[in-house]
Amino acid sequence: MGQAIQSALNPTGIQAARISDLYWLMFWTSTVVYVAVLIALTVAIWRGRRSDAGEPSRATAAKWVTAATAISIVTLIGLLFASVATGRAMGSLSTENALGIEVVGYQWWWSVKYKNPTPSLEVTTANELHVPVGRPIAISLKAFDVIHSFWVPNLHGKVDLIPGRENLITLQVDRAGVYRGQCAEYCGLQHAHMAFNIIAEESDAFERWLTAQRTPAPPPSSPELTSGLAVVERGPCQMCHTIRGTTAGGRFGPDLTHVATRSTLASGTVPNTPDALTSWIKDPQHIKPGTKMPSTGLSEQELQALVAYLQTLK
Amino acid sequence: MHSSTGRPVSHERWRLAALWSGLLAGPSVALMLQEFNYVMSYVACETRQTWFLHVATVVAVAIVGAVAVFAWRASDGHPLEDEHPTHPLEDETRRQRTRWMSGFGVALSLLSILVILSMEVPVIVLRTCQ
Amino acid sequence: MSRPAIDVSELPPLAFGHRGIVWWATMGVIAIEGAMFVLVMVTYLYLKGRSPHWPPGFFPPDLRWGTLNTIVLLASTVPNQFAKSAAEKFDLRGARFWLVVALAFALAFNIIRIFEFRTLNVWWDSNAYGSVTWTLLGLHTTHILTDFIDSCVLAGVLYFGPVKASLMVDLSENSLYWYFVVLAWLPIYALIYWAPRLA
Amino acid sequence: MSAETDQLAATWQDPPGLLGWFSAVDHKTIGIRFIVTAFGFFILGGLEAATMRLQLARPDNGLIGPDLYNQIFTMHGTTMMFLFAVPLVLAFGVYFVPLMVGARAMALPRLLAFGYWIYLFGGIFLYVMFALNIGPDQGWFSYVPLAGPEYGIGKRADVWAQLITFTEVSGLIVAICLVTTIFKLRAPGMSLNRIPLFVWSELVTSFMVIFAMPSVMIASTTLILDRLVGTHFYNPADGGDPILWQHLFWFFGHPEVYIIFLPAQGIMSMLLSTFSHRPVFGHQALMLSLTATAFIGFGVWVHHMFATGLPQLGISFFTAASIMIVIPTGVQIFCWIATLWGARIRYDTPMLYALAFFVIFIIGGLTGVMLASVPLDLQVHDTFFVVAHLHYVLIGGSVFPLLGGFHYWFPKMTGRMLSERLGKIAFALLFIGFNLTFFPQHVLGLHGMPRRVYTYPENMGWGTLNLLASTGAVTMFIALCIYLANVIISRRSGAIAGENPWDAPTLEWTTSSPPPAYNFSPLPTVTGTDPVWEHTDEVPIVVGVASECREVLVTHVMDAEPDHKKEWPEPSIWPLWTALVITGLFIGSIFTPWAVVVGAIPATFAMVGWFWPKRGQSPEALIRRLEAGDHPPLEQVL
Repeated sequence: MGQAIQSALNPTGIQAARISDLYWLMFWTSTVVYVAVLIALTVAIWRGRRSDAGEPSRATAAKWVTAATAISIVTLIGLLFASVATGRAMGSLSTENALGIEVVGYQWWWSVKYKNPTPSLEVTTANELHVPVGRPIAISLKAFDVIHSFWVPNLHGKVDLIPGRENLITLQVDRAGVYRGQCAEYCGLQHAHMAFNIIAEESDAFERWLTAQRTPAPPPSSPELTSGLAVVERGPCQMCHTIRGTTAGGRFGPDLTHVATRSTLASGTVPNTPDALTSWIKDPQHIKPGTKMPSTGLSEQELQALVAYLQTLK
Repeated sequence: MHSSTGRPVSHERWRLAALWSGLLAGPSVALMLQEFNYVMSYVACETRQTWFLHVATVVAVAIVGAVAVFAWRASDGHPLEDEHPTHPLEDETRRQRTRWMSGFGVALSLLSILVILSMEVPVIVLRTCQ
Repeated sequence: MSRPAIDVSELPPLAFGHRGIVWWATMGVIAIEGAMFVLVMVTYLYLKGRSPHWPPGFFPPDLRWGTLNTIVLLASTVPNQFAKSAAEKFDLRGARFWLVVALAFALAFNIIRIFEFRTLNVWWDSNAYGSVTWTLLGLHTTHILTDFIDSCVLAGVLYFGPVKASLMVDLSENSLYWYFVVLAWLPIYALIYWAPRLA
Repeated sequence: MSAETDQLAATWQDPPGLLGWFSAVDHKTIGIRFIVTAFGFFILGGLEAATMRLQLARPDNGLIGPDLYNQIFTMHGTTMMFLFAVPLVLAFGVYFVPLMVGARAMALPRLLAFGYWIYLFGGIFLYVMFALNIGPDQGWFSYVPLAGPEYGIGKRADVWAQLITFTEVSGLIVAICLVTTIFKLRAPGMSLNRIPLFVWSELVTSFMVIFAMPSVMIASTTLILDRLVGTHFYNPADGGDPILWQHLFWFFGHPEVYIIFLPAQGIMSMLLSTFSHRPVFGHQALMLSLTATAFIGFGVWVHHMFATGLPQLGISFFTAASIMIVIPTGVQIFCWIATLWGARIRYDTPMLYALAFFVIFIIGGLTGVMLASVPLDLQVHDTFFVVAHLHYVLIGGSVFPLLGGFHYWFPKMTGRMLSERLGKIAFALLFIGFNLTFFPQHVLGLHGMPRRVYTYPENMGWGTLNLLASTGAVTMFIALCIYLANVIISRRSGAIAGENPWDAPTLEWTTSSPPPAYNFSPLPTVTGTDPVWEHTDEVPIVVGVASECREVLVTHVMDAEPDHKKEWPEPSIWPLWTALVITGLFIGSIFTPWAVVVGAIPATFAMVGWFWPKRGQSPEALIRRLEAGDHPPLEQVL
């Protein structure tokens, strides 16, 4: 299964590890039960081929059925205990000193905000979460439009984002790396293309990243870049997108202040390369049919300037 | 309406009630307890207490246990003689059916008690607000 | 023909209550409709539980018409009971007389219902409280109207024919259904009119 | 005897001609129509599944776009649940319950006919809308707000909501007919404990229908109100709540699974008993299991909502119930194995389907335990693991026994045997294809593939297993084509079946194949659970039921003692008219709420036409007769 960056069977966080342990317990129990029942069935059928095998007496049969039922009851109650105990353990992850993130689901992308008591230190990005390794993370989940579900199988199970409610998921990454998550609740046309990455790094690398994200977009340093910014500010982009440090302050699309640092476009649909960016801006409906991003009808020149400018948003 | 055996009809009514409640009461109580627990889990979180959930379990087990006993005891005794005797085999049919309903009620009640007790597991293991 | 036989030629052609087919059909409908009433009532309580104020931003419904209608509905059980027992005694004259009286009650109820809707003090599209209140009252009204029309048809048959003795069973079970509609109203009344006051 | 059966046939036959065809009320006629229609929708739903599998066969596939894919998976789920599975399990009941309880007819026959027409029209309506590109696209579960007024564009969600109304009305009607038949029309001697297991399963299923389906009726009605007249049930901005929808939907939705599953368990018992030629072991335990499952089935619905963030203590009560519901199913399986223990089994095709049940369904049951666990469910919920689980349960637990049951009862319905050769080929291919399709999906889900995605990127590494699954789907498709061909060929030229080709124990096998319009003559009585195997000659028959008019023997609920003889309704065209009018009302209401008001007028007329007696005497004449004491003695009637 590839590099298993989106797999419940490759846990890299304590929560997913606990679930994975429970899974293997249930898997092996189930396997034993399955094999035992099929063996019993086979023996039952096999005995019929022997001419001397008669019907077992009702009493004998009743004894066996009762025994099998009793074993089932004990096994099931054991599994119930295991399940609830796992739930209790997962709830014990301390949220003190946790990193607070707010994720809002939109059709079909993720807005990510790093909370801070000082509003000016808050950071908004999209479709990509950077998190420190070994520190609990408390993510509050909200939905802008319809129900979505936040799911990074390597780290935890899924929790829904529901309009009018706020949910919480607490997790912790124990191994640095890039993990992939995906919306798990059907949310309309492009439910298939609503992925995101979680980049788990050591805490100093994470702090560096966070500090960098807090800075506004750098001013354009060449005439081409200036005209690129002009396309943003005067064209249709600013109606939906925000680029801090410019006049673009739209709220319906991803924050683009540091878009060039991100690895994918359109919520994990295509890799973030200049070519992909160009064709995405040119005809988003071709790459992600139904996306709320309209075709903008920019001229070839404007498009080039715009892409060049966006490339500088590091 | 009196039966020809002289057994009062009210006794027969009780027996019927016992048999039918055996068929219906156990699982119904289990389901009601579940809804009660579900609603009260919010209260449990607010007040950080779970004693009422335990009490509900005990009450539910007591009710279903009583029903089981009730159904069990309804199996003995002889059925009424038929008011419109048309079928030669009816007496035996009734006796078998009464025993069957009684056994059915007892078994279903026991299973219901198991379900009720299983719902106690989360109350014991989990903390009130998770 | 040496096999033993059970001779059923002397059995009657109809039976009232749980011995009859119509009773079971009626009970089936009652179970379904009862489940629906319960579910809408649960929906009401659910939405109430999620709202910090109840009713949220509106005056509770006026008590006057709703309470009057409750009395009318309870009183209507009397002619229905007379109609039912007349039917079960094969007293066709009495049955149709009492059915018409019961119809008069139902008609009065439906007219008062219009005033009830007008004094709910909320519209269905105002908020979720309004939606569920209207739905609850609307669902009950649908049942009252349906049974009203049903009883009208029955009365029509009783007066103009053709009729059969088995019609008496239908008449008897029609009253049963009416009792259900009356009984169902009581918790609905409590919810619509008193839940907003006690909250 | 012959004169009497001629007379009976004349009395009970559906009327001839086209009008007669539309007026039919014979439960066997209606049952066949239900079965054929349901299999028709099964083919459509299967084609939709095949299309999805083709799209998913390789990553980044462009065969069909997201809009069509979303419509197709919604249509697939909706069709299989509402137009195939539930109607089919009830349809077997419609055809066989009256025969298995030894009744002359089904209770409330006109209502039954109406139920069929409403079902047919609802299904046609859905597919016409789909053809017009207004097919629902919000999933068979129709979560709000995606299906709500703001995000569910056009009429698509309304089409879904109204289809629900159609099918629920139909399902509820059939349930009432079945309950009444089972309680009141059993042959003398068939006390509750002697009810055949299939009949018992239909009884508890009907009760589940009666208490579960109102929930989805309320849900779909409030959804349509939100969309059409601006109510706010599901709008969080005005006091509504999207979770309310999920509660209402799943309070129906999970019992629905058992509605589909339980009758198949009834069929399993029949098949295992017949082909091992033994009374099933633990008749009472099996009845108990069916009943317990039906009850506990109402206490598990929240396990579809574990990921919604509800408090863990509250949802864990549903974990407990979802795990405990395994016990009765386990008891069933143990009893069946005890039935087979050392028996001389005949491996005819129906029995192969029954044996396949064990191999497939138990996997689904065990993954069901995993899904009942809150933490584990958070991982696998809404992934292909669940897709695999539910197909193992529904196809293994229900479709296999149903296909086996169809094989088993085909001779009874048509008088001809299905070909064993074709039957076994179809079975083998279906068994292989099924496992090939769905087993890999467990792995896909665990490796992160969510459900309801129209495509997936290549670098996820899901391609191989998806291709395998798609290959399996093609195999299943071929298998079902062979099955269908077998039905078509054998219908014309299969071997003549005779009354009881399998030497089966229950009453439906004591009458001719296909059964006459009047089902039995003479009417039977029973003394045990397996009447055919229990010295039939000494068991009495029933005499004294009229043959010149539609007279049916009504018996008591518990012990089935004869109680009275009721005159049965004649065939009538009015159910059809009423269904047409109601169909107009339902469809119109998608476009304007006034359709309900306007439609109510012809609907009233149609129902008056239906219920107004066609024969009888003038009221005055009857009063004179009654006053003269010409009615049954009161003590007999009351």
